[in-house]
Amino acid sequence: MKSIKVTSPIVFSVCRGDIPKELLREFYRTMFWIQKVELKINELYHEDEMKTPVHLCLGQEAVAAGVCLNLNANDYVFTNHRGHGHYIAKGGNIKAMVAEFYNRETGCSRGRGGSMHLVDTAVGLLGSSSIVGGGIPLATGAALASVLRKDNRVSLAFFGDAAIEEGVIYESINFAMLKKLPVVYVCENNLYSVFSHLSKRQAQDDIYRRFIGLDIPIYRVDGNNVVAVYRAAKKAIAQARDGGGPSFIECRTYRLKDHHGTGSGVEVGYRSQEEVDEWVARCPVKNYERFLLEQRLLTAVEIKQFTDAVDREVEGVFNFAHASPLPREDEVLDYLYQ
Amino acid sequence: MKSIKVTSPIVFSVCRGDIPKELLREFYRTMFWIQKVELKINELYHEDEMKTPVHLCLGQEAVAAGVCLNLNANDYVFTNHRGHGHYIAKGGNIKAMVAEFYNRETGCSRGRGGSMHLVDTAVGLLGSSSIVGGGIPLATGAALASVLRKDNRVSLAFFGDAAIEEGVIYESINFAMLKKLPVVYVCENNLYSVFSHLSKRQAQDDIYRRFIGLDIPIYRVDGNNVVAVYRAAKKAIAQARDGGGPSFIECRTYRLKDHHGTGSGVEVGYRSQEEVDEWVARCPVKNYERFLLEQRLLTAVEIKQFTDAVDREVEGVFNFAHASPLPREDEVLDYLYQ
Amino acid sequence: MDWSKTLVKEEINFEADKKGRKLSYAAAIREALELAMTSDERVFIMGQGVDDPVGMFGITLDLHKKYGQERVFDTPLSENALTGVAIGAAVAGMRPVYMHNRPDFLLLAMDQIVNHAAKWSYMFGGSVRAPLVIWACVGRGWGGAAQHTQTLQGLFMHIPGLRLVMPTTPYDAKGLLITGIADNNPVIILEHRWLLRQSGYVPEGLYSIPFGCGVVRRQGKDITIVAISYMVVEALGAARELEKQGIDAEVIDPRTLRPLDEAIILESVKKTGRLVVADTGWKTGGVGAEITALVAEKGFEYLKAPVRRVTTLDIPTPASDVLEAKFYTGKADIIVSCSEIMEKKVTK
Amino acid sequence: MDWSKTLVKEEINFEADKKGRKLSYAAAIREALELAMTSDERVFIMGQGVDDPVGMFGITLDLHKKYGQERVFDTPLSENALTGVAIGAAVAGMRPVYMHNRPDFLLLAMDQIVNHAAKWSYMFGGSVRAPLVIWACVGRGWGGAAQHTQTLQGLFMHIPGLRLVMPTTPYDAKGLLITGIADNNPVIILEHRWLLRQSGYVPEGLYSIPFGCGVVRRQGKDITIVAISYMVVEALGAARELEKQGIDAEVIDPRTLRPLDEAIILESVKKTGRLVVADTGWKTGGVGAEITALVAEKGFEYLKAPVRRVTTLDIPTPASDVLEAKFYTGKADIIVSCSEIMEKKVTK
Ligand SMILES: Cc1ncc(C[n+]2csc(CCOP(=O)(O)OP(=O)(O)O)c2C)c(N)n1
Ligand SMILES: Cc1ncc(C[n+]2csc(CCOP(=O)(O)OP(=O)(O)O)c2C)c(N)n1
Ligand SMILES: [Mg+2]
Ligand SMILES: [Mg+2]
Repeated sequence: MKSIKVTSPIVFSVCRGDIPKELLREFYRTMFWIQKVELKINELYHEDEMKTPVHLCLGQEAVAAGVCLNLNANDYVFTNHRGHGHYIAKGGNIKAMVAEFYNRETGCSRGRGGSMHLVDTAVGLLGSSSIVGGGIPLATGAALASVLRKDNRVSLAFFGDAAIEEGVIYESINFAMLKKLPVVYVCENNLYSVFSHLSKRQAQDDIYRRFIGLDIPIYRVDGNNVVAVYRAAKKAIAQARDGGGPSFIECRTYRLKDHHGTGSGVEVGYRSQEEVDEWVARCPVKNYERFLLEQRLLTAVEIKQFTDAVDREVEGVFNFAHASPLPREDEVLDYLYQ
Repeated sequence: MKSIKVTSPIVFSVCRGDIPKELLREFYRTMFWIQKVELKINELYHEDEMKTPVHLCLGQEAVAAGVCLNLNANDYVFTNHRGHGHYIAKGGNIKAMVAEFYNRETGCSRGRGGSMHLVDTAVGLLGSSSIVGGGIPLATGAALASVLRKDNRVSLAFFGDAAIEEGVIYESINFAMLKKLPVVYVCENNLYSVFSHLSKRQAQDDIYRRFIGLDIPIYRVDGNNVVAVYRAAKKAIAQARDGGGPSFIECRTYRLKDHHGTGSGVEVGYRSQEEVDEWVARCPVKNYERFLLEQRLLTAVEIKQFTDAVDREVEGVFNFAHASPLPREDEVLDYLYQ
Repeated sequence: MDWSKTLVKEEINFEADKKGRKLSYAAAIREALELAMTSDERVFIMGQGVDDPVGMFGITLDLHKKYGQERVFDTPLSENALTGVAIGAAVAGMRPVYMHNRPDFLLLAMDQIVNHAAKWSYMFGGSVRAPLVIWACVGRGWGGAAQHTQTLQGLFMHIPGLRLVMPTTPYDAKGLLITGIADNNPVIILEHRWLLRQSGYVPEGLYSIPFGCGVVRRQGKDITIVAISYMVVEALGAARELEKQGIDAEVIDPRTLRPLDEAIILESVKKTGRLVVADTGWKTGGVGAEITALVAEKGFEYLKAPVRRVTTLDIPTPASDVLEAKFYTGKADIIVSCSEIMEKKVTK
Repeated sequence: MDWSKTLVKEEINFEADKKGRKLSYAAAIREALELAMTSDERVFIMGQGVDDPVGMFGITLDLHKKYGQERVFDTPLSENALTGVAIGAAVAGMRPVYMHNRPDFLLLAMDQIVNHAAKWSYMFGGSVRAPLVIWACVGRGWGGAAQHTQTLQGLFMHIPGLRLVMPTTPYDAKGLLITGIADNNPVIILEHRWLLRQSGYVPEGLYSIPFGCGVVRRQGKDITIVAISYMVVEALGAARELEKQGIDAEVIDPRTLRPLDEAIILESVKKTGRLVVADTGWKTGGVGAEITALVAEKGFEYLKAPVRRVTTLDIPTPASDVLEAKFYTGKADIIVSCSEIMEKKVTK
């Protein structure tokens, strides 16, 4: 098996003007927002006020941002247990998300779903499944709906490397290819499923190759490089929208935190401090920030201003969530049927 | 999509002595037996004495023979609803099989299973599932048992083209590759699932390519050519037995009869008489017989003798089955638990 | 189309009135599909063989010619993913009908049915919904054996968030399917192959039968037989025989199991004091258990005798016809059970 | 090892005798696995994370170091295939134990469990068998929500061909797991995460507890509480409170649901005349339904009052702790149910 460490430096290759400056800055802002929210959860989780198992996406911010900034508000997204970043990048209501972590009635799922079940229909987030692979056929079905209605939407499924082990993804992609559905499959290969390294679960680690036999267009990118993710997703999404059918994108990345909660995994013992450090050095946000500064697409002052603003907003978001009412006991049976 | 008709003539390439003569004759005898039994069912089925839905394998005899004649008696086989040929080729007790069609107590499954659930533990046939794809992980598990026991057996799974649509096959092959299990996956691609042509179900018709991404050794052969099937299976089985792990074989073939029962499918209307005729011309038994005659590996006299002998035996088999006792009503609850 | 308009509250029992035309069971269902597809663009049909020359027992015959291959399409044998596809399309606003010729294959899709469809509305506080119909026809006979004849309502009845429908007459099959397509929730409809032989009076046009609304198929005062799906036929046969023995049985067909018309059952038992449940599925932990438990909880004071469940044996379906004959129960078993509990002394 | 030797018929209630050492629930199960692996080469363990540093709640901790990575191995997330792999290995003569940290994921494997494992012996007239153990631990609390806290015994109880085991004490967890591994049939063991907090007296060495053999956890004469899994803890708490109100409750722990110890339940109801079933799962069509139906069928003459089922609400598990508190029932609900039916006039 080939080494699965990605130790190469992140190279942001942007040719003059091929990605608008404003968009390049937007990548940063989106990733920054995701990072800030995750760090805030990380900071407050020990208070035991968020009574839900959080799966932080620190280290994977570039995938969410690079993909979702290609989407329209009415494009569909289905995500998984590690969905905070996708929710934010797709433009979901952050207050409602954090209120969901606090199990509040103001939560996006009215406190019924918790951290693993985020939804925001206003921006096409039609739900999140905590069954690994569960959202993949759902996104495929939403794409079928678009084809039947000819409404020109694109559907996205976000999932981890372990979803590749579930048969449902092969079934889904075969169907999507058969019907040329406008759906893009985005795999965030962060090398682990809970404490299990990819090599314990998959026969070979080039996930993208798994789908070659179906002739689906495939991209494999450095998932910590927002520009690379963006470029691949842009092509895939454009093709889907043009009736060209589905694509598959493998993003190599790493979660800097433990599977859930706020540890690093090192204390559990399934991975080493060195490995984590290597990936900390490849932080998608910090590296990209450096790049923007170098390219003078952003100034230190702007960063400071932006940081302060986001800090304030995030503070407000968590305050809102915390102050929100809990669900009412006598409404426990509601929403089972419609 | 490439054409999936296989109109080329069947070329049996045998170099002097590389397959023992006796084995070349054994191919014929095995295929002939399968064909005779199937034709007998075809002849008698209208009597409504075999109260079970039969799925004839006429036209696919070469796959069963070409594969199974590589196996030892204690190697494991799991098959599917279309398993008569595999059962015979693996050396299963034919009387017990036919008695099972007649739902008799002397049937291999004591009349509990019927035509779709054949078993003969004496020759490693550990069962047949009529859930499409269902036997694939079972064969994988039997191979795991062999590895744990180091007993040097090989496991085989026979299945149709529709099983490629079930996620369980991708899950199974990933696991088999991960653990380098001695299992060979044999797909009989007969182009149809009930009345549905492959092109209605799969994004592309080169089934063998579906597994390239897992680095499993893959063979694709003319499933109507017993020599070609034998050669591929021989390599795959030898590799499995030597600890080299699993292989996948796609055999292109065609069922000459309808999905179940004794029609041709033409009267139903999902396929044409021309198509059926083309494949009748490619009959694996007749063509191979011609080859053996040409090569003087068999004489017309021998064929006549053999035909008569098999006819007599087959007659005996069906008489035995017919005369056998039915299961006893008061034993209906038996065998649920052991 | 505004589906709510078809959701008539008052149901007219057309069978009794013999209004409408006499239609085969399959034709009745086909008509429901046709009407739904005509009136609502969001409806589409998927399933193995729905567009083949046989058309799923004739139920979907040639619908693809009328509505196009996009709206009536064959599926790969990928039951779990395709169920997810149907759910995803439903969540995105469509109304899929996913048809299977046997419920056994639904076991491959339990993750999407139970973990996803059934939970999608609740889990997201009602902001999304999954209005899809999963339709399957139970097999029986000719050595179909263990993997091709399962009924499985015992499993689906246990899952909150699902609707579970088991029609008995062509009239109900049509009306309940229309209701199912119009419903905003995941609906499982289990038909029975032997009922497909029936024909009956079916009105033209759209009509719907409310879920949770059973019918009294035969009035009686001595004993209540709650019969599910094909067992209604057997129960009515039994009731005719019982009448000769001087036992006047009431036969109730709940039609939907989730929601279950508790009132109609409890009222009947209040009158008769005796209950037999006749189901096409396994006994232990099945539909019969729930209906018995319902009465033991809420109708205990009415009960004059032990309850009896008439079900298949608790084994996989055997292939042999002589064993099949033991495995399946019917009229005779219902008669025995009824007679037994009629004789029971009321010891309290 | 000849497993039949461990299948002692007479079971000694070590807990009552306080023989053995005090062991945590997890340690008791781990010991069972260790003993089984030592005594029988055919036993192997598979499951997501069984060889990781946490070792499935500590239950499989370091077993791979002792028995090797071949016999204790991590699995891909391919629940359906891996269940089939376990079945195939079992049919070929091994004794696999497939462990899941949550039953919810078993829904992906229903095809292999129900269509294959449960039917393999019967379908082939007893010529093959599938002796495997599927072990899963039910989650509860901390917003685990709809897809990570399901109990699902209500589904498995319905399937002929399966054994269904739900232990309550460390002693039982060890003994029943040993019996399960020794059993020649597919066995599903559902543990409960909250029971993992328990510890208790557990004898050393191999011992086994026969399936289909419940225990009276508390003797009483007024009312029978049949409690499943973690609900035994709640029921015993309730019984202590009820005692203060002058109600003497008998608490029965069936320990295995398939086979179910019908006699112990019927005998108890014969004595008390009243029944409450307390289950960790959903109400409709669940375990409570079956146990209620059993008594309504076979113990009707003993019953003096309606039966009550204490279960979770019939909804997907909500995330919010305030809703969780409503969703789950326990001691207080058992007390209310018992009090209610104690007050019921015997109207017959
Ligand atoms: C079908 C299924 N099996 C097991 C689990 C338990 N589980 C929850 S998250 C997770 C890890 C999944 O890994 P991956 O898909 O790589 O996503 P990541 O957590 O790395 O983002 C597992 C095993 C599950 N939720 N669903
Ligand atoms: C999971 C599942 N879905 C559907 C069926 C119904 N069915 C029985 S056989 C069959 C055809 C399978 O086709 P293929 O695998 O190509 O085998 P063939 O019949 O061509 O030999 C189908 C669809 C089934 N048995 N199992
Ligand atoms: Mg991962
Ligand atoms: Mg085929």
